[in-house]
Amino acid sequence: MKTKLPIAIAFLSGLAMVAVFILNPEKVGDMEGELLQWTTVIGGFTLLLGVVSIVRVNWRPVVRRETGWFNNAALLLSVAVMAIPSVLPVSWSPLFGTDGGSMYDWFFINLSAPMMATMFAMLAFYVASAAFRAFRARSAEATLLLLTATVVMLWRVPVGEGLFVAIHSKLPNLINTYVMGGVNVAVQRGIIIGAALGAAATSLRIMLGIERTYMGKT
Amino acid sequence: MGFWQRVSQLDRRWIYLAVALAVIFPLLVPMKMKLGITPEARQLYEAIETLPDSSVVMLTFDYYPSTVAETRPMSIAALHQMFRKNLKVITMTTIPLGGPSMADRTMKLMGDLYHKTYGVDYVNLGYKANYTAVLLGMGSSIESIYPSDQYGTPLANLPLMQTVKNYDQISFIFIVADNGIVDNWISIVNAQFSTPMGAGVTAVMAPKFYSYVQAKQMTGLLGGMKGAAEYEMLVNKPAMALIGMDSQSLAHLLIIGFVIAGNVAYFATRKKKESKG
Amino acid sequence: MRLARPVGLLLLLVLLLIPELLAANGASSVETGWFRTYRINAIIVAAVFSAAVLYYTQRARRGDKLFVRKIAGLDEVEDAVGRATEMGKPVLFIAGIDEIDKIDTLAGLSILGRVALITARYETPLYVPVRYPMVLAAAQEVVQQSYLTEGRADSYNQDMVCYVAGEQFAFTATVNGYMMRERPAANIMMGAFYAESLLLAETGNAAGSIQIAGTAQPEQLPFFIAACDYTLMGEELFAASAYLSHEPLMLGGLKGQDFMKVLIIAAILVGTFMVTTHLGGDWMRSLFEVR
Amino acid sequence: MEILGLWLAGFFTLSLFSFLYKDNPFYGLAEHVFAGLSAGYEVGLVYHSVILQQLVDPISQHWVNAAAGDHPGFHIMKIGFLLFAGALGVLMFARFFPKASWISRYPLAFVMGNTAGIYLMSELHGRLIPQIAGTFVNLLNPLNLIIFFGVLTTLIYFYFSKEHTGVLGGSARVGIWFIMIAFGAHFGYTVMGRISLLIGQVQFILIDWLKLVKPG
Repeated sequence: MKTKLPIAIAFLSGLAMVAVFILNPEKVGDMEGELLQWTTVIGGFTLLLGVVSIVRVNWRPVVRRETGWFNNAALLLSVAVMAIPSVLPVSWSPLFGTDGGSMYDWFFINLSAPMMATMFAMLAFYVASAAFRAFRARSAEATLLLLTATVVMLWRVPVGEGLFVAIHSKLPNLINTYVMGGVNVAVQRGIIIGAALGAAATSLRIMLGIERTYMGKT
Repeated sequence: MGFWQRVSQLDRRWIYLAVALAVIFPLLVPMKMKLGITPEARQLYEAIETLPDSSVVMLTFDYYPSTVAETRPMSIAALHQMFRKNLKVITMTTIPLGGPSMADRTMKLMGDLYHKTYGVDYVNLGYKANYTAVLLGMGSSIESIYPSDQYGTPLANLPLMQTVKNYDQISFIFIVADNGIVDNWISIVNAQFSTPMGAGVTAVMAPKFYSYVQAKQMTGLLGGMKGAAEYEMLVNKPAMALIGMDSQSLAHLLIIGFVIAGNVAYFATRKKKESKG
Repeated sequence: MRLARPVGLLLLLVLLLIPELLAANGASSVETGWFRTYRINAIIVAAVFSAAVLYYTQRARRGDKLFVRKIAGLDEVEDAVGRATEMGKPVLFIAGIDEIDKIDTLAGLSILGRVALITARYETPLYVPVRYPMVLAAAQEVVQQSYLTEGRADSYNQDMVCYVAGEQFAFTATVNGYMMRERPAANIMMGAFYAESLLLAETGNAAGSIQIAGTAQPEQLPFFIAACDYTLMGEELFAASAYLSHEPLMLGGLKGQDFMKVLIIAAILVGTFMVTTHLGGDWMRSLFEVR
Repeated sequence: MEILGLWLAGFFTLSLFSFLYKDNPFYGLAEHVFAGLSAGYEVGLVYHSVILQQLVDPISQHWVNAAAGDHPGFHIMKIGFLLFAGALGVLMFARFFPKASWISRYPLAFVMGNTAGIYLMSELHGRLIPQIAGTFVNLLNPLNLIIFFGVLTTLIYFYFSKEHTGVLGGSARVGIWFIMIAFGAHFGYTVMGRISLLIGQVQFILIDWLKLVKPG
């Protein structure tokens, strides 16, 4: 019951998706959409687990007044101001729900969105420090990495492009064609082919119950 | 500790500071570096420039708030051109959160600037879920997908929408996007309804889409902030992207400088170690 | 040759299916039968692949020794946890930032199972922040089972695995804060990563942690390579769980993959030859058309 | 309200940036607020797009249709499916009770099996086969030559069954060279976009928020 049945369920639900792939939707209907909807619905219910987890982890420091409890309180408050109005019906107040003009929308536009953009923007700093540290000509491989990165970085700004054009008028074009469209495409393709095989093998292991760390057998 | 050793182990915060300065400085003191215009950008500009007066064009806001630095200047530059040429603009978004308010703010700003009337000169359709159905459905009837606009006004009450039923009445689609939706515009709308289109995309996405331009599925392409800056130059309205390009160049050169310094330091310190045996 | 029989059988199967394939190529796009015959090429590939995996798994079960080369990075996982134990610092594990319906996440979770076995054995603190509730449930199950297996059920605490935030960068902000405050001895990042890869890896590097990352997202690999001590690329991520388990049975999949790779290389050689010489190149391409 | 929003946005932007110097209380606060808002955001999103749109609305729609006598059998069956999916979802709540938490393995196994089934076919069909076909190229063109050798040597690099020595080792080494060139190119290419995003945030601080610089 505890181990065998889940493995059987995994196998059958996997097999169902394989069957859906092969069977003609004209005959069997949209089984794929149906099964995917089930997954979505299960995921929807599971959100409660997430909310309970985040509340429990942050509630304890607040009650016990641990160092930094203020932050945990701010987190709980943030969950509340975003979540509670969003599930109340719009008919009660235009501040409820998730449409334009709701509290949900306001907090998203004024707080979440700029914070997302800021985290994203911090990548500029990290790209610089990672390049400084990692791009050293320690070996043939590292040298190739550093040379191509530098050339491509130069090519992407007007000054560098001008420089390349001065060397040879077709140079920027050659970089785009042979490096981006040649080597880059080839390697991506090689990695994708390998990864597709690996993903399929992992799928097979899960369906066959060889890989079942998640149901009580390692 | 020698100089090169110190450079080699430079605290990353100095690098952060240098990057910050490289970005901020040109904003305060513009350097106005020269910028070439790529054929792809010019193609896009010409495609819209040669449209007859009062043609209807569509402009999409398919981007999230986190990439506005690259994408919003494209929307603004495009609107300068469209409104100045007296084209009618229909806009929409496939992004649920952030997309509608981005479209709303930008359209109001530009509409007011050119004294355009909502409903007559431009319409904002807003967002509808399930983009495949949206892109496909507008081919037969826009009204079936968007019974009302972003503000809840039925399309029947908007004068502009009386003449526009589906893609047949739209002369050009200008996509501004930061995600793979461009593929769908091409594979669904261009392939099935052969509406001409061009796109402005983020720098990371750009190389992938050059092939569409080569295959003539797309008329023109803008890539990243550089593409946006080129378009600002084409419409002769220098703004955010063009200002940003100085910072862009300086930051790139700075990073390259750091990589070179790091390598010089690496070899200098390595030689010292070797000679010490 | 042990290979002869199954390979022969498979070839026969493929030969039998070729007429079907040719017929499907000419067929109109509207299918009337029960099967999508136009997908016959994918079905053949899947059948050959599954047969190869099953064959090698069977051989492993019979006790044949299957050789797999060393995968740099995976041998370091145990050392990294050992270092964490010595330093009395936690191990941070991130199973990617995608939902459970992404196969990379499942690969990450099975690696988590192996890592949790080691942390349970050494009683090293483990912290697993997750971005989706469904991954939370699965990761808790995985970690708990590993602790049970090692007989350390009492050291397991449900909050080792916790839900952090649903948004990509909110998740990153929280994990980055954790990295700088707790300074984990080892960061193990295995699964699907996107733009946050470098934010996580650079912060971990600044915090002085040993970092082992693995992802099948080719666009993020350059950043992990630049900022981590060891990086598993693409396929290696999927091989990791099998490799770490030291269980011969698990290696069947890996061997099956390699068998396919040989076939793929052969197909590419033949296809390229046919295209270059204009000897039926279009026909060859049409065999690989997908719908 | 708009001014308040602008100042909050500005404050949290600077707080997050301050992490670059070192971890500090401002970052701690921003980090927690960000996480909380994002969890709350998820609640609103899931409630509307999953619970209402995928479960409650379809059930009531099918109910109306069934009541109207339009193929009632079909609609009742659909309702049954949806209720079953909902029941599977409810089983996840068994995790709240340690003794019964193993029950949640059923829905988990369903989802994982489903994922595995989808990927087994879609990876081979959607990614593997087209990528192989894409490599059938005419070698008389230098670009194709690069693609051909790049793909082959990268594949050889990932071959696990033999030690990388001899011809295999040589090819694998060429493979890793190809990989490094591609990664370097991709890294260099991405820098531009990342810097643009930073420029965008700096413009937000200097132009939109503090109004220190006039645009144009």
